[in-house]
Amino acid sequence: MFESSVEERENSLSDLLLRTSGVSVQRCYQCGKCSAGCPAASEMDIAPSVVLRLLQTKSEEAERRVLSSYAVWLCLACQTCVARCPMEVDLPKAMDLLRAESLRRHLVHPNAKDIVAFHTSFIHTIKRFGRLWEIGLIAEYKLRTRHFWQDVVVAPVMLQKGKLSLIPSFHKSFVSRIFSRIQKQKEYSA
Amino acid sequence: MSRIGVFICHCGENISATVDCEKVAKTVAGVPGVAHSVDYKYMCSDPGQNLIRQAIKEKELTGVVVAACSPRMHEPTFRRTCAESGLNPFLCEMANLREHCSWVHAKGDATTKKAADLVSMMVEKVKRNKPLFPIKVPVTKTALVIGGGIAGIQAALDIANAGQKVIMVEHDPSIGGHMSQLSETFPTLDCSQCILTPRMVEIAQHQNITLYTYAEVESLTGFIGNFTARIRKKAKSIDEKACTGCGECATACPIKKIPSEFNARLGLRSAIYIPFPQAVPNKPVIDRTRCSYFKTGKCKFCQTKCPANAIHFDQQDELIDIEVGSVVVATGFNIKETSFFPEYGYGKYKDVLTGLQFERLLSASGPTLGEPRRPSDGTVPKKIVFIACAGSRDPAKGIEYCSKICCMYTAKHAMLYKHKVHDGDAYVFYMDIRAGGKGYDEFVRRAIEEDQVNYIRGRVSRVYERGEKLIVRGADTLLGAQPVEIEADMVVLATAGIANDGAEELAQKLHVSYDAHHFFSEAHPKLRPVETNTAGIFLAGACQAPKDIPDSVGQASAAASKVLGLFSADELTREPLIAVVNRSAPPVFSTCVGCFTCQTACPYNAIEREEIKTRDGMLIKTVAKVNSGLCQGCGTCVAFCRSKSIDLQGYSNEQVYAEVMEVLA
Amino acid sequence: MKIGLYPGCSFEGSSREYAESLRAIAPALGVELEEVEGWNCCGASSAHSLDHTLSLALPAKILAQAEAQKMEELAVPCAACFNRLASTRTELAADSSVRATVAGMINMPYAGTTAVRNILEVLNRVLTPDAGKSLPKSFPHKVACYYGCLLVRPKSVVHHERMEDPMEMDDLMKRIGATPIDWAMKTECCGASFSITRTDIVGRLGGRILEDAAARGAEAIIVACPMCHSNLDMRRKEIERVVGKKFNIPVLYVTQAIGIALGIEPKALGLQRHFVAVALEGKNKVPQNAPARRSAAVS
Amino acid sequence: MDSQFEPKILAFVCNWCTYAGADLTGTSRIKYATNVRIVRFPCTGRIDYNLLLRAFAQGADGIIVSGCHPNDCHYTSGNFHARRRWMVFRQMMEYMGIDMRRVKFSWVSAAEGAKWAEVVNSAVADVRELGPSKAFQAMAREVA
Repeated sequence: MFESSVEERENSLSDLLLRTSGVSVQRCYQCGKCSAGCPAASEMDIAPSVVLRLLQTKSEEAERRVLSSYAVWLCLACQTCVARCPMEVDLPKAMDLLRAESLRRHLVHPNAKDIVAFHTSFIHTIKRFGRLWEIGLIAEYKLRTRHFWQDVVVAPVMLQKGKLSLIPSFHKSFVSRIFSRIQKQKEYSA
Repeated sequence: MSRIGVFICHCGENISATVDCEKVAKTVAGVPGVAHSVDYKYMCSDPGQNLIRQAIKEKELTGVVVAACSPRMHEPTFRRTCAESGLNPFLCEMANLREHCSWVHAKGDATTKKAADLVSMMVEKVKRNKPLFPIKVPVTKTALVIGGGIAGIQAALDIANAGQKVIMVEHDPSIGGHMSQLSETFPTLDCSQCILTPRMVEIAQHQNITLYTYAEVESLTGFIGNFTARIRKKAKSIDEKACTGCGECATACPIKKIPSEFNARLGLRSAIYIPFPQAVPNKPVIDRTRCSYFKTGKCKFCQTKCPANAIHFDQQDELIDIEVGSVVVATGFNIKETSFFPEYGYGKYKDVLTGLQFERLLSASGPTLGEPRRPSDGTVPKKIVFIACAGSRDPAKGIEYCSKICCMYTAKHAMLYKHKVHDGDAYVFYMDIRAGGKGYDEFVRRAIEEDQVNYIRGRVSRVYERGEKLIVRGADTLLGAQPVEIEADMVVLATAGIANDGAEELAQKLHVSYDAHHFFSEAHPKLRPVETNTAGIFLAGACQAPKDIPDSVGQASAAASKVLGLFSADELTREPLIAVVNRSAPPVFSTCVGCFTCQTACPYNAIEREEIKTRDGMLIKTVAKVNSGLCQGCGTCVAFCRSKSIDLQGYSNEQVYAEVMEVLA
Repeated sequence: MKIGLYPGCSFEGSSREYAESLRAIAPALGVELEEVEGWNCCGASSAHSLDHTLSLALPAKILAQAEAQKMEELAVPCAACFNRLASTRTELAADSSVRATVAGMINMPYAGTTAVRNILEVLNRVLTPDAGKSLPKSFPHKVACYYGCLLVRPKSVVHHERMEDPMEMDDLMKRIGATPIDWAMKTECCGASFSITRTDIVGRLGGRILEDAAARGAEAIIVACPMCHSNLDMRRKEIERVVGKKFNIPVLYVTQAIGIALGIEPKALGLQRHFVAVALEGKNKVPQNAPARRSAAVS
Repeated sequence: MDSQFEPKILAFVCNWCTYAGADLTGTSRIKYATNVRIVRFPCTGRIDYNLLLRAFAQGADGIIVSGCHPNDCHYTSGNFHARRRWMVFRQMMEYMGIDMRRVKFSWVSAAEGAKWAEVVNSAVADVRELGPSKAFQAMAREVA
């Protein structure tokens, strides 16, 4: 169990959130309505409202707990929490930033590796083809995760029902350029 | 040629430590018009005051300047001193040498120079002071109480029992307000009606109280001690004198499916109805919006059945003008409907109720005779969920404030439910338990410990129907906010307390201020909690903010004591520091050109139109006139006046210009 | 009515029948669809899960292209894409500096002049109540309209005034003679973005939805989102495994339901592509021929 | 060493907030510049801005106008009227060649003794920067 420290830190995650995405975790008064409505809460290691509480403490240890949690990756971005939040704290927006931070600081929760793998594969396919190509995505995902037998049932049926195209609709497009520009800017600002 | 006396006070060392008082006295002695200038250790002491008294007589002073502490400290003292020796008190001014000079500056010439300036400024002012005389306004010793809930009832009885006249105006057909709807009251669980109804009857029978029910305040004019209120008595379509209250008419009425306001829409009433058995007065009214005669021109069943033929369809609204000296506003509050909560079922689930509806279910006089039953199928709920803060403390829904009463009545509801349904389960979802009050927290503990109500700390996210059940999805924030799902038979929302509809309009009629949520504002949140910013108008009960019964009654008695204080004298005396419009000899009469810009500026509607006419009634000109009763002396009108025709006594243009010119000379 | 169209990736793959049915009913409804040229993926949940800038740049590119084609409105059939595009539009409108950066990223001018519309908005406009009257009331089925998350949330982007109980799809269904049921799962999440990674969660969430719909006697679930569809249709086996129950309730795209009502033959609507067989038929089922379509046409 | 310029500053304050606030500055013995002379009004709403003109013409170097905070006005709306009229009047004063940095508009409540001292000191400092107010006086003299 960690002790929440009261000492105020510069550039705590809550400051970062406020600066970059305008989300104020201090507004949260811990009513728990977000956790109550969250469809994934039962799977999470830290409930959404507790994530906010941890950030409120501004303690390094608490933030580490958040960034290395499974919860941030289990957020479905279904927006139910913010839709009903009495204080209108935009949790999904916060979650986006927390995931990015978790990646950046290499704190991704072990169980979340698949999810990260999926997202990365997804983005790669887009980078390569400009559009999503399911087979390409699945293939890369399987390589990354070694879940070779998953979906062996569904895929063939999809094929047969014409829901999977074997050749990507190829748009060697600008998209890869967008990626490189973003990359440049990142290095620049870093 | 004015003869001003100047008296410089050392205030022990307080002034003389940094200001050379002798020097100041000498300097000022040189100012033209100063007939006498001395300094003394303690001007406010008896010997000090005697110096002033003597000088006024011996030197025949026409004005006095006391240079000492802040006028906010001793102005009354020295003005009294002057009055005692025959000098009009308003010919005495103070120069603030202590707070504004000696205490805030170091010893030195600059400080002494400033002191001298401050004194001579006042000398120049006093030269131009005019003798003024306190204004006396008569007081009409009748109080108007708006609202017949517990707060209004308490205030009215206190005033009436002290021997003063009261006129009570209630907008519903009966007095009693929300308290008459309640089952039992926390923290003692005594029956609400049992303690209330005797007082309702007392109101009706009290010789000092005139009661107008089914009536509204149309307008209020005038000022403290001298208001005129216009009351609209809505047509009840009943001759109250003739009516015996037998109730035959209600039984005869064919329109019976109207949701009853008294039963919070859980019961039904007819178009002609007595709101509830203990109503005061116990006479029916016809709801013209529902009555089939008024809608179709046919029916009149009630009239044919009435043994006293007391029913008059042609009755008209009646307008009554009454003179009152003071007003107590006790119009109460209302509650948000469940439709305010889409996530809790849009008010479309029959078994999702408001706290007030649940009160009716618990009340022996209620639609289920005190047995909690589901509106949907009449079964007794075995599992019931109470949701606190339903709407309160919810900025997203536009209500930031805490409604104050919900924590307690929710505990009471859960407790009473357990008393009536022993094998039932009661759950309370709460954020905080705010049980500040005598015996309040003990009460909540009792609910938890003795009656085993399950308190869960967390807000509910959603309520939805599954078959017969209501699924309540919440979280337990004390267990790491783990999700909680309860299959309930009934859900009760502690909906927010809100201002009554029409509160805003009423506030504007009465010229009292109100907050963003349309609750009426007190003059000062701590030190003037029952006054409004309009003299003579006081607040009682939940029209100011959600309140429980003890608080409402307390504030009502406080308001009553304010009224009685006002009525304790036949006349009000007010400082004459008010605005006046100049008058001059014909043919000018006044430099006022009648543009009435001042009227728009005045916060107190104190500026009236006066028509100057010839003897044979020919209109010469219309000019502004200040109502000395209403004017509070802010002087805004003076700054607005384009022709400099309106001026403020005690702070006249002449006076302030003289002060400024003097210091810059 | 001429309107821009952003198909979105799934239109070419997993939700082909959505594309087919939309294109099939469009002429009958007098709608002309102009596709965004060389469109790219909106980034879906992956982009905003990993990289905020990317999650803005990809939709911005699409919107910029639509602007270049002078589209006033852009119809977006996929609820997920709709939400990404709408969010981006809102965020870029709010902050000029972000707007500038993103314009640099996509290397294209962006003004934000093209409005983003979801399929329900578009259909409700062409199937106005009176236009609705002229429609054959020939889809006499009890249906559960499922909106999911992204058509109604968040407030700041979608500004839906009945967020907890939307009605626009229900209204559409009434107009083609269906009876939409009042049910509790209209806007509950189906777990879309975990379709591949956490199929078990999809199973649980999808199960809740199917159970409620079935329990209230719905003959079909109507959706307007490929994610919702693939979860409730393609993932049916997983759902049934998790819940331990069989459901034979089919899941139709709103466009397919309308197609059936218009008497368009099933193949043209891609009904055969579903995992869960669709047995529903239109009343007075018109054989597929031009006059029938024209009679149903509204302009 | 030449003696520094001592500006003449007038303070037009309302009786209920700022005058009482200045009293508090005294009772809490907070020191501030001697240059200010306070003129007491019932309310800032009473202040006729022609008085400012006359004061400048007569040789005032700076003027402070201070009353209750918004919504705290003893007369409910006096300070709003003052503010609103000021907005119009300041343009006219600027037009007449008065440097607006010589006029300080502030809200000081009866509880803000320290704030009053700050207001005065900063006003004195600012006006000292600007030096004596000559131009307008000259002009005024011509007109007269």
